[in-house]
Amino acid sequence: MNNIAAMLALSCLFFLGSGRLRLSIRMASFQGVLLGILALVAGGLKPSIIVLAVSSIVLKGILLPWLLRRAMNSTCARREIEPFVSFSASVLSGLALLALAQWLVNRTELLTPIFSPVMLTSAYFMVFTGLFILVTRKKAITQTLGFLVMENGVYCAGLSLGSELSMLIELGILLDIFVGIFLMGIMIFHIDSEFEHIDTDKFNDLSDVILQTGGEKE
Amino acid sequence: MNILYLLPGLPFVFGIASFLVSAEATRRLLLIISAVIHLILTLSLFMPEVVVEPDSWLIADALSRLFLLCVSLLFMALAFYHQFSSEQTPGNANAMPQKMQFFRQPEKVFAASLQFFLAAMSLAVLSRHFGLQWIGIEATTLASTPLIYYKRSRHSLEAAWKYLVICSVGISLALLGLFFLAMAMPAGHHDFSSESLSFYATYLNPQWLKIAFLFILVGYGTKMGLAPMHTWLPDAHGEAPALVSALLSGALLNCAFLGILRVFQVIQAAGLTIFADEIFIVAGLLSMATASLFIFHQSDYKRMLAYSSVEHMGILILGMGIGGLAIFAAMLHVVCHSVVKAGLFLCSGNILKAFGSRKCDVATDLKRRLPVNGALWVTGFLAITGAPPFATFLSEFLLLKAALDSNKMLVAFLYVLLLSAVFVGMLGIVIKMYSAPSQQSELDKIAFKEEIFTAVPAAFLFAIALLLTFYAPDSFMAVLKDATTSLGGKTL
Amino acid sequence: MDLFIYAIVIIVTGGFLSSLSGRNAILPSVFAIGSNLFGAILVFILVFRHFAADQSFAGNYDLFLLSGPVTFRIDSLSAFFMIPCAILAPIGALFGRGYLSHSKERTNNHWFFYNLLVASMLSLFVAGNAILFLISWEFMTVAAFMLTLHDDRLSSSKNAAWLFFAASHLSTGFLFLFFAFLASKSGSFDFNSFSYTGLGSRSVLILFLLSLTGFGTKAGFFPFHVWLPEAHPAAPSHVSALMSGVMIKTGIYGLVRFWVPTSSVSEMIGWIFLVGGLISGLFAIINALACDEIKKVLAYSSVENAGIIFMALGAGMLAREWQMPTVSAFAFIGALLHVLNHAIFKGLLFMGAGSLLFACDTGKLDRLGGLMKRIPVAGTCFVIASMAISALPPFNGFISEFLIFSAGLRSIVSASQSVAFMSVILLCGLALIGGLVLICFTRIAGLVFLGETRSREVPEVVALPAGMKWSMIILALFCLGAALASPWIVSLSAESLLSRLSLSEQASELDSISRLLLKVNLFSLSLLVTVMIFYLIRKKVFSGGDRSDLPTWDCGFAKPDNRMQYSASSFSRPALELFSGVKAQEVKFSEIKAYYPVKERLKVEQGDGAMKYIISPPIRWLDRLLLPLRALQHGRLHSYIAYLAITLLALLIWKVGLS
Amino acid sequence: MKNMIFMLFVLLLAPIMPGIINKVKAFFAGKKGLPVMQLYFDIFRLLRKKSNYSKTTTWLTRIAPHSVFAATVFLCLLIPFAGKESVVSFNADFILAVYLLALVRFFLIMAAIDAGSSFEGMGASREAFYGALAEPAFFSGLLALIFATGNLGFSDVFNGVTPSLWLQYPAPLALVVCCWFIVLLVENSRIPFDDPNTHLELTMIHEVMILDYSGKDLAMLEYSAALKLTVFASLLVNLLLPWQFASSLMAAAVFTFGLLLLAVVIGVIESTFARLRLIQIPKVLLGSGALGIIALVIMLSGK
Repeated sequence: MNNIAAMLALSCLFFLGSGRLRLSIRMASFQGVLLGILALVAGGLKPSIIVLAVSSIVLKGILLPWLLRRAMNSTCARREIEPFVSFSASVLSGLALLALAQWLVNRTELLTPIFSPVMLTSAYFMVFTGLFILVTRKKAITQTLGFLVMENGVYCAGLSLGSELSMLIELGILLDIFVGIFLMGIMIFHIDSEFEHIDTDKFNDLSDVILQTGGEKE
Repeated sequence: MNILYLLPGLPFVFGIASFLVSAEATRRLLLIISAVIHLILTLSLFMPEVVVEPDSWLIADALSRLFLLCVSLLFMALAFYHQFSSEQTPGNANAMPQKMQFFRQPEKVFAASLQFFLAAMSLAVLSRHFGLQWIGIEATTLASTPLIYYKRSRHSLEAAWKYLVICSVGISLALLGLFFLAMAMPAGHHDFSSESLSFYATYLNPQWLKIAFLFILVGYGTKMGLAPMHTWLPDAHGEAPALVSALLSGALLNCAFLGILRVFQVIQAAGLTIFADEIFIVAGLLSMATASLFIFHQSDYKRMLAYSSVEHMGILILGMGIGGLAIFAAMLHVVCHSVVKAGLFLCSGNILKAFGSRKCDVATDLKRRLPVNGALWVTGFLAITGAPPFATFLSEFLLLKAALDSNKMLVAFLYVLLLSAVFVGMLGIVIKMYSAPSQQSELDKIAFKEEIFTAVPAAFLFAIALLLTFYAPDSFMAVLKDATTSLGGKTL
Repeated sequence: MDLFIYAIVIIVTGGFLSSLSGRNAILPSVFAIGSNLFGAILVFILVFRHFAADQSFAGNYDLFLLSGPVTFRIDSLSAFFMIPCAILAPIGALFGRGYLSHSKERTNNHWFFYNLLVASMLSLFVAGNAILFLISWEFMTVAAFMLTLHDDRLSSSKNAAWLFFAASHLSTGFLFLFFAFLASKSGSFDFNSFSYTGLGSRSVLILFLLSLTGFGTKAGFFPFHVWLPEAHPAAPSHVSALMSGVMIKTGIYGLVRFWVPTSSVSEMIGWIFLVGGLISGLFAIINALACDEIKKVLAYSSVENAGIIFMALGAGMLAREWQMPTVSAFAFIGALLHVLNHAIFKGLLFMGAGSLLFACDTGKLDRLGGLMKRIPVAGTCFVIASMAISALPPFNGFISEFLIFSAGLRSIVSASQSVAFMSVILLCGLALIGGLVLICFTRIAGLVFLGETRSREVPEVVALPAGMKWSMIILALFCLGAALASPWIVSLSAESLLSRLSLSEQASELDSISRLLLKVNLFSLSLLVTVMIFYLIRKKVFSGGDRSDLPTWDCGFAKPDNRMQYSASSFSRPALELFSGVKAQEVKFSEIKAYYPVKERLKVEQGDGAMKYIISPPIRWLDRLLLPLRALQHGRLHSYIAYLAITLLALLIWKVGLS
Repeated sequence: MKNMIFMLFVLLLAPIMPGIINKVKAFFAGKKGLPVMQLYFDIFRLLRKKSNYSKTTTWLTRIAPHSVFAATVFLCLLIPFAGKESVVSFNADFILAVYLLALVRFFLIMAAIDAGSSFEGMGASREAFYGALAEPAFFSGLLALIFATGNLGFSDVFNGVTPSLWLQYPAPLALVVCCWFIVLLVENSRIPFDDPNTHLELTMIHEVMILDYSGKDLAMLEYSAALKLTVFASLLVNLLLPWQFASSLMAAAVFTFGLLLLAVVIGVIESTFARLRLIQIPKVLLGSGALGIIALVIMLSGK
């Protein structure tokens, strides 16, 4: 189990350092599969767990990456990820985020023994990485990926804390996330056709900045 | 089978039906039918004879009933508004990518999404289980994104994208919070609801509870539009069609607020009220300050309304933080704000339709060009800024009194200051729009005609806000008071 | 008490009827005049019965709101303050009917808001509960705001409306704090339950400052008066009359009700009223001298009169504190009578100014002149009102100022250091203000109505409708009538009023006041009669051979021109030079550098010193400080998510990391 | 009755005051000068003449002389003359007196503006301004007197001014006299504030305001001006000659002597002083107001 956690963390670091979209999508799908396996390992071979794990693998490991890949192919986006922060700097920040995650786990572990602390660390790390990607990557598609990573992290945290909501709820959550990312995928198409780029950095028509200062009320 | 399941269930079914129906008129009729049934069901919950036992999923306690009433009332008004108004069909609907066939019929998607939206909000409001509530709230995001994107313009796309991404991120943080909340439960406890957690509050782990609360506050706070997580709100409210903005502002924000309240109930039962109060007060004042900052010099009247929503969410949270009578005030304010803000958005829709512009500099001289909507616009402005005799005044004034009751002088002072700042900021815009422009404009030559029927729903909503000051039905008061006590507040 | 409810219902119904009466030209104003007249008569009966029945008539009337029952309660203060409203409302409606007869716009909504304004002011005076008070207060503000927006094609009118409403609402904010504090202390919103006992003097002082800001803004207390000179000129004249005559009195009413009767820190409050009133009065009258628009002058003069009332109230409180009940009684009665008198003559003045605007469409003093021959009724009434406001006998302004002056003179008899200080401020201040008022009103009355018109082309003058004339004549008669009735008013109402202001004065003292007023009235009335007799005898008997077809002597100048007359700006120049620091005048003039004269323009802009130096610098500073913060909403999704992450992190560190 | 006779006496005496002043001025200039009774002659001559009015004027021009005349005469009812008792007296009659003066000023100003000439307007402007400053100065002196005597009416106050009061407060009362003397000079447009002999120079205040009057109107105005001077002089005389006399004849004689003496003093001052620059006048007036307040302060500190 700790191995899976480590692999998840590593995949995140990889994510941060990679400059290729295709690779990143593959990494996300890898995470999805890992999470499915993790669910099995953590929960045992109960039927409900199996349903959950399988649907997680199908949705996160196969369906979503497929959708994103299609979006990537059909848009005229460049295949490179365009970051605000360079890749090496991203990896370094990733390490810092890892440290932060560890610090948080240490503090919370004092409260109650956690089912799997390493797991929680990597869960936090995934959430942070997701946020980091959302903040620093320009393309809409990378942002979607960031969101996916973050969601994976949340899911992972749920697993690592051993909290079991009922299966229906878990399924509902999965479905919601799926629809969310599905919607994002659809919108990427629209963005592409509308703006001829999916660069959300240029996506700032709606703002409240007033350029001239000291304008007095008439 | 519980009656409560009908509330989210029926609109869901109607939504699917809307997809299947091809005639626009039928879809509108479906919308009204669904709204009427929903309202009847909701009102029946207010009858003292109707007792609905909660099961493990859904509940109809005072809080849910209060928030459900907002949703249902608003939806009713909107359905009628939709019946009478004809939003322009998006011009470039045909330019959609070939692969996404169903998106090429925006009317269909719109009608269906509206129904789904209602279903999702009902679910979010009625859920007893935290997880189910989360699903409901996330579903509202998903159902409303197509609504925001209804116009198919670049700006609406941008707004919808931002809305979707920011809210999804926020909500996943809330999910993380929910996991932490589950961590706080003693082992073997399975009933993951506010009610049961409050009951066993002493067995909960306070540290986990705190962390969970922070995550949930940030998560749902994003959805609710608390500063500085409010950033999606002006864009989405500005770009969406009027009735969607009305729903977003009047009903959706409340759902997220309810999400926070449910956790707050647990926090209170666990004796961590002070911990939460500090955060609430800071968040409330910060939201109000942010809103007032952006309302000044605002050039877009729909964005102005959006920022006003941020302000009012701030007031609600501030009320929770002050506690005591302020909680009663906040509960009253939920209802008042919902109806008034929705009415204002509907009114703004009429103005937008007449002028074709959201700029305050263009949409001027409402006094003569659109006398009915102009009068409504000013009325709504007064109502939303808490001018007597609207019920918003009562709630804001009671909140102030509560702040002074609990000796929070500085908070009270800042609160009044910010309220006044927002008022002054909005006033400038409203005067500009209501009165004649200083220079002759080309619009002078156009004859404006207004459809009275589209103004009726807004007038109806304002009338509710006015009526509440002078008369509140007993069952409503009872629910209001129960809701207040369930949050540990004092009633009048 | 039922009478009051009927009056309100009648007035509001009248408003609704006129707003519903469609395009009919006559009906709306008929409804307005009728309802206001009926309402006013009911109010008069109520007031009279209240005072005559010696307070036993005070009644309660409960209404239920969501916040609980609220009470209408009439006491002597409410009754007294309702009188100006009841006088001005019907007369203003009569005037307004004529005044608006030229406007192309429909007047339905105008009358609706007019009646709403009247009704809300009446109910404000009678509200016995904070919630009801605030509701009436806001109704009043909204109605006045809508009325101010009447001429909304002018940007000045819009600015004025904005400034008015913004200032009013800010002041309401302070009142919110004030009432909420008192309510939270007493646990009830009822005025009767409010008290300052048990509060430290510091918090009482803070409360006082809150309410001074709140009420003072309405009452035009320096430096919160800035909205007044903008808003009053913008409104139609009969509305200005009502705003100036009654609405600013609501602020005074609030301060009188909540602070004058109290005995805690009343010495401090007395000094603030006295000195603040003096500053307001002087500041306003100097600005009035500098203004070149007639309604602006009148607006400043309202601030000045409010200042006089505050001075009298302050002196009364100080005297009460120093155990000089007679002095205090004089000051209080003087202040209250001045409230009434000011409403009458200022109403008349605004109507006179309105006639001017109606007849020749401009209020610029430097363009007008010679209107006495064109609109004699308005001119004569304006001169009478000017005499009244300059406190000249035999008109009503003199009566109230006489009482205030007497209070000052009386106090010095038994003087200690601080009493003498008070009297010097009161008397010399009042005298100086009085002298300046004389300049101000001879200036506007003289230069507008007398001489010849000052513009090159003689403007066309429209004849006044009968309604306007009659309303002015009625008010002019009131100017005299109120003076003559003053002994009776004092003997009827003073005792209950004074006991309401926690001053139980013996009846004999009050008798002496009314006897004194009777003497003064007899004296000045006989003066009036003598002048009349003189004049008639002269006209009938000794006027043979008088010629009146000659030109004014031109001192040998060959080609006299109308523009060579003394103008309004030159008239007040000597006085203004003395006070040049107070007014904020901006002179735009580029110096002529060429050898030969070229065409040049001189532009003098009159601003308000308080606005320029006190109110607007902090606002502008704040604006400049906060505007860059708007960059936070710059439109980039990335930063938006970063805000989210940062908030989460900050909360975690604040609440979990540090604990 | 006695007071009424005193008042009528003063009414008759009034026009002689300017005559004496002019005579003194002529003496200082080394000229023979006009007869002392010149104003009587003028008034009689004017009363026989017709009045001319400009066509610019309105009823204000016509009513102003009557109002001014009546108000000044009524003012005399309030002022204590020889017997230190006035005809009509009540508490705080000062205020009525001051406002009667204001009434006079009001009508003069309005009538001046009514002519529609730049000269009269200028005079009106100055009259209004100096009047506004003289009023507080007069009150400051009055305050000191009221404080010293503890009384509230003209008659009571001047009855209260006794030789012993002068002994008690010598300096303050002297200051009050100075203060009121300055007010007298201003209110009656004398040098150094105004030069009553000039008509067309830019120095004038009072004379220019009545430039367009003629005939009976001018007679009334001239008489009122003289009466006003006499009223102010009487106040000062009553202040300076605090003795009470049992015989009214004696009182009248002393009072008349005082009046005439004061006229001579004014004449001397007019002959020896130069007219002040207009810009200096407000300062002097404010200074005179300060004198009264200083008097009050001295008395307070002595108490």
